[in-house]
Amino acid sequence: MREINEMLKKKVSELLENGTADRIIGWQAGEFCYDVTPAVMRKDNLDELFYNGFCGANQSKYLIQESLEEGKVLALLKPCDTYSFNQLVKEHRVNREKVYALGIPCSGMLDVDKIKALGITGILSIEDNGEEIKVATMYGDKTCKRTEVLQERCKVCKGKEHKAYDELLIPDEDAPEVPNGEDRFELVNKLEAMTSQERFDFWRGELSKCIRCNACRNVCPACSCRTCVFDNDNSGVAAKSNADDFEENMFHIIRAFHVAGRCTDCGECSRVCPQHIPLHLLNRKFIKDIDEFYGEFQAGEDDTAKGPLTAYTEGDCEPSIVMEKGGEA
Amino acid sequence: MQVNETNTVNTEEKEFTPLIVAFCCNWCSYAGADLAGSSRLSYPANVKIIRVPCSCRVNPLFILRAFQRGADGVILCGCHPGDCHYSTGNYYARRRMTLLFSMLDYLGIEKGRTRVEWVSAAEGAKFSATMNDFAATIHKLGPNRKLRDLRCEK
Amino acid sequence: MSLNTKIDTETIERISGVNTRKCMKCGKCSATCPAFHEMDFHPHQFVAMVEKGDIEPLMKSKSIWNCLTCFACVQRCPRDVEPAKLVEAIRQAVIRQAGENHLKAEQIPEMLDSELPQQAIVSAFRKYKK
Amino acid sequence: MQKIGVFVCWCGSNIAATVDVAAVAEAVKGEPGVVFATDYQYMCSEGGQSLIKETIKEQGLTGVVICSCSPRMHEATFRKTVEAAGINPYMLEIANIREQCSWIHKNKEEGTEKAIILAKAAVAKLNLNTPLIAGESRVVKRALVIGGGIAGIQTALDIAEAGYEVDIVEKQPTIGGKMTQIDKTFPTLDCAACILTPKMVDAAQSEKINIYSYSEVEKVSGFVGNFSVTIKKKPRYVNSDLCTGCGACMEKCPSKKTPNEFNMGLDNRTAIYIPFAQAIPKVPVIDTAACLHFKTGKCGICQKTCSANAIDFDQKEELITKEYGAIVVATGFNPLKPTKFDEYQYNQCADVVTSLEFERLMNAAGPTKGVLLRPSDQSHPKKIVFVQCVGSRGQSCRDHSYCSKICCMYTAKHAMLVRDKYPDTDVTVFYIDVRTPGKNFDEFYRRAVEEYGVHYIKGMVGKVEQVDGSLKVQASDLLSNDQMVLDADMVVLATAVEPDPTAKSLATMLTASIDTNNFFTEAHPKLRPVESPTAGVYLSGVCQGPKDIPETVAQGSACAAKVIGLLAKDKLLSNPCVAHSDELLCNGCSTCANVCAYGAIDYVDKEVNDHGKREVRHIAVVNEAVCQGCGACTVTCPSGAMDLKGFANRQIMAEVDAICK
Amino acid sequence: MKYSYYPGCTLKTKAKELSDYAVAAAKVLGVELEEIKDWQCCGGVYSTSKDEIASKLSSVRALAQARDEGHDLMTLCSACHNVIKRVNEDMRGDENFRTKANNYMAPDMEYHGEANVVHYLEMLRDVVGFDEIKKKVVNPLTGRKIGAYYGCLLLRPGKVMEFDDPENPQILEDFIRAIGATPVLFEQRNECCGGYMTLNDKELAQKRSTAVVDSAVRNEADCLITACPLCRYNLEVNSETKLPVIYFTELLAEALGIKEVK
Repeated sequence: MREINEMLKKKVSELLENGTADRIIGWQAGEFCYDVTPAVMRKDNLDELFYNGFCGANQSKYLIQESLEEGKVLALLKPCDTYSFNQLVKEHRVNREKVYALGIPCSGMLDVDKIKALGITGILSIEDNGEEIKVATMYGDKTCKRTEVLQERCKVCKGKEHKAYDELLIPDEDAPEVPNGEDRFELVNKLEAMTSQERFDFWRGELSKCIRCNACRNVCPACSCRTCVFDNDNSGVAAKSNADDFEENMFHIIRAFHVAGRCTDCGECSRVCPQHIPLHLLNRKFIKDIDEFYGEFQAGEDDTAKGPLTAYTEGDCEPSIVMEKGGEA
Repeated sequence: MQVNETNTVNTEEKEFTPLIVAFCCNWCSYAGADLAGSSRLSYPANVKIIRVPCSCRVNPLFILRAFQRGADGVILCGCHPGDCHYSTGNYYARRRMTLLFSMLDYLGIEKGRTRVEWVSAAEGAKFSATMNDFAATIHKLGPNRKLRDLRCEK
Repeated sequence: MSLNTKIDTETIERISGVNTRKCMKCGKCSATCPAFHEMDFHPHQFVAMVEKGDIEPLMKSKSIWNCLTCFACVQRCPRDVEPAKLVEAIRQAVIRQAGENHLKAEQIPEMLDSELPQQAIVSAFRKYKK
Repeated sequence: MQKIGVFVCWCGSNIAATVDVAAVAEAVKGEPGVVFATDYQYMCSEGGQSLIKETIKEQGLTGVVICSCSPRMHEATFRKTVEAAGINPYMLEIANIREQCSWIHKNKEEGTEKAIILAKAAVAKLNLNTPLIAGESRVVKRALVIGGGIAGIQTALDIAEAGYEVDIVEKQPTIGGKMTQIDKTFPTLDCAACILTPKMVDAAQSEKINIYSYSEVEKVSGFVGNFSVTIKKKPRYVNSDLCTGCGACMEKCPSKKTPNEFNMGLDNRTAIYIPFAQAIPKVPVIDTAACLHFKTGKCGICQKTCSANAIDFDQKEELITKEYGAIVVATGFNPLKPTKFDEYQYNQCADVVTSLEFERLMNAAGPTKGVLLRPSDQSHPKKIVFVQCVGSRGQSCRDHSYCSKICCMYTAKHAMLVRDKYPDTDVTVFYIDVRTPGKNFDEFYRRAVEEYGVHYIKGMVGKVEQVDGSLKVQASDLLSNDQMVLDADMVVLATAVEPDPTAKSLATMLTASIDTNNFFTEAHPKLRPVESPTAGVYLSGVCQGPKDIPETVAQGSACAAKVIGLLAKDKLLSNPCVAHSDELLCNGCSTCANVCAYGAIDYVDKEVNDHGKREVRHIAVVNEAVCQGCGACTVTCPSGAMDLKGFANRQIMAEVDAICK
Repeated sequence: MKYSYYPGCTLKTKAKELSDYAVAAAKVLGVELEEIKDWQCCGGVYSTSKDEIASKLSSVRALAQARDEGHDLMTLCSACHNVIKRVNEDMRGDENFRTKANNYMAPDMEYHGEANVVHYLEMLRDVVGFDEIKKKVVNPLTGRKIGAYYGCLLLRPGKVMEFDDPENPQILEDFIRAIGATPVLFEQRNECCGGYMTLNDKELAQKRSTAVVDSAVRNEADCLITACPLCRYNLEVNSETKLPVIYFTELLAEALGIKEVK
């Protein structure tokens, strides 16, 4: 990771120097090494840039605004970020011309809560090369297994290939593998296998925790409307908070529906939810249904393919398939 | 014997009369409903029709809204696939509704509360039969409790 | 069903499941009936008379015993009226009354010949006896 | 705030019998915006319309709700009414309390309650209506007629007469249709060919008419005034420009064993053929299924014979795309083939024929040169039985539920012609009802009975049997309550009229509707009989329902009048209920354009003023002349920027709220 | 392929050969017929009365038995086929009847029309295939002119029986061709033989059967084949015109070369 960090710094300053871009969206260290914030940096403050296992945030959404500004912006895209990037380019939200995309490798992002849960506290710095993670803490050096502390979404990594870039920091084939291989639909399957009442109870339990902070919406690269329907007083459904069970349900159903066929399954919604609602399970249900009903589809795989909800075939299944196929009553 | 059966059904219905919202496309299903009317083919009075130009005009928000406000069932009727007045509208509606219904099921909402039926302008009898059947299904399911705004309770 | 029960159109329509009002009076049932000449009332008359409520004469007719139940009228009726079902319903209405069995067990021996399959006897009992 | 007037129609007793109309008017009085409510016997009558107009003026109404029959019936009427009183025609909503309420409910309490809710929903929607102004689109001054039978020819001739270009697309090698196969026409008994062929010639010679024979419609796009149609010209393998129609190729063709369609398969034709002598165009076609050149590659006699060098074995299918302002469907019919009616022995016995086969047997250009001979042994039939209603008026799967309308008359014609030509022939007609509504029709039928001595027996035929070369017909005689067995030499089945099998796929292409029998549906069963519900698509002849020749011609001309009315316009007002994108909300994501079937959404870079902030944005703009108002884009738009005028999100939700209250 | 086989009363006595040849021929064709346990008489005729329950229960029992054995129910006698197939249709489509029948019988598992009723001829046509039979024929009946007598019960009512075109059936003719003989079409092949009328109005039965045989004779048939013992009786005994009447299974056995073996 250290080498990559060095390579990256070198590459970025080179690109800014030679005028390929005039600024970069990168990560800045916060108070702690795991407390990373995305930031726009220029030549003068470039030394603040760094890249480690806590740089999980999907930065492609910031490009919507950045690509409207003067000059070209340098974007650092991990493989999974390129899906969102493609999707945004496809929807004309990001002006491709104004972005120089540098593909950076990723060996899986870490979940600090999981590290802490292992009893490792007082974290000072981290060395995440290979299978083992070395953590320097106030109480001495500790180690843990990478697989134990990977973010949930990294366990179902889409792979190390960048789907869009102007340049790659290192060739994809030389990049590290993320140890994945879990079935991303495992929990969806589990829910589907429950009875209707059990599912209802599960989701009531989860969604009733929603405080309508809009973190999921704000982080989501697909949820990028200028004005959200829920903020538009003329839409008839605007609301700042959930008044009751129904509104908790509706907000999340509609949010999932609006990103259906466009969601790249980046998992940011669940990552940022302060209430730890597994929101990605709503999106994944749509992804699973789309795959099953209309054929495999990965949003953001490229920047041209028609989304499943803006396409059809004459022989599509009827909605009644839900009666036969959906979860148990 | 028949008389008796009708009576029992009636008394039961008094306890629970389901409210059903039917979105009908203007070209086929709304015309089918008109044909059911001019053929005097009855269906329950608690089925209320909202005219939309095409089944593809129906936003999932409308369906959720109906449940929020107290509907017990929502049915969407459009031209048969291939016969859409706008040639392709119902194909999009079909995908949208399939996914929406699947999501509602995933959230634990009873499957039978939502339905899509394709009813042509010539299918007055089918329209009436569909509404009767749907009303019976909803009657069996009982009142919508899982997807409603309790503030809207009478 | 006692002797005194009045057999009306509704009863016959209920037993048979036939809606006589679907008839368009084309006469194809009677045109196709292989037992036509052995009947005093003909298939199309069954439909018309049941519709009118004129059922007594049908109950007394020999037609109800002579219908072959060959279903030619049912098959060929363009309106799906199924006259044979009316004949059957009226026959049932008759034999269900006390003492109205058309065929009695004691009659059988004299009718037998060595070739007669028992299927014939079973069928005849079903048709003519409670 | 709107000032709304609500008018509740009794529709005589149609509504008032099951809906307490006064109670409905009373109930809506408290609704927001409602300043006036009343009931009236017939809102659509002049009195009713005057009441609306006067009230609008007196009360200063801004919108009107009419509780009446289906908007599909009178929405246009009432739009005109309110417009005449100075209100925008789209400030009108109709609550359908007849078809969707009074006609289906018997209980008055229930009906009234529902009517009140429907009325309140209409009021709730109207409160959110805004005045809409219709856009304009151009009209291509050319019509397409699909089908070149008598209906299509008549329509084409009349349109051409008015000075507009017309193209006829006919799938057969010649125009003329079924009428070419008919011998004589009722009730005048003049020869069909004598009255039809001059019209065919007129069509061919008209400068305004262009005939695409042996061609089919492949694809249709566009909308009223602006259709784009792709026509597939099937290869004839004969160059029409070079062919002189001399017929030498046909004489020499060695493949002579193909059943002749024109004579209903009662004789044979060659592989290269002209269907009949008066065919237009008089250019042969090669039937590749029968042609030895195409089957074995060995023959080429026709090519060698043709002095004009017109035979072209390499001819290819050709696709032509043209623009039209109006499309006329004139696809006509086929007689049912009674293969499922074997109680009449049609499959087994050559002497059981259909009526159209019988026409050919009586026709001078037919297989027997007009001498009536039995197909089985070429003898003169002495006893002929006609059976009516074969495949019509039934409910079983082999029957059609409708009356084919023309069979009674053509059977009377056949019976009369036989008796006239061969007075020693005994003719019996079995009928269920004899239906002769038409000028001089019943007189014609009576003449058959009284003057020509045709036996009419009320009753159906149950079974036909072949006994020693003759036919035994077992039938009912209902009036004498008898079952009779009649000897016959020939049995003629009056088979049902069926819409052409292409009707269904064509209807799909045109987005026009067809009924359960595959007849095209007219826009209004009484008042708009020659228009389809799809604007710019018109119906001529039997494609809409069974008709005889005079009716077909009348409808063909009526259809032409409608087409001329359209083509005479320079511009069309378009439906203003179209999509509209809110430029401040639009993300410019183009998802809406992906689902638009009409290509009505463009993306432009446009300067917008977002609350004082001016910037250029890439946003969706709807072409209102092209948008058809389906609303597919509105649901695909996540931000809700795209909405549909007249059926806006807020309006539909207001209806939902009113209904679910 | 295995079927639950319902022979019916007459096939155990007067019409034993109809069944014996069928079972033997099936074996040659690779089809196993396993007689269902404890079957009872079907009643011979189906009552069209909606309120007749008891007389249909024996059919329901046979059907439920087949369902439990996991096979389709095979019939051979036309009358049994007609009765059982129609009762099955009632069990599928008539809720009132289904409920009452299940209430009467109180079976371990309620019957809802799960079993399929297949006639032996349908099996020959749809499962074995006439082309396949043709290949297995060792003794083609070349030159025999055979009239196929369908009668009423296999064909009508067509919308329930779904056996063949009720006005122009072909299955027996195809069968006759498959065994190498020539089918003879005759108009009365689907008209009634007189049926049980032989016990009520002998004259009518004679009239009907004579009409059928006359029609066959006129069309130059050497013999008639049938699938029904009562048809055979009427056509042989009651017809005034005489013509040999044979069960179709006997001809099948002959063609397959197993007639003597049985």
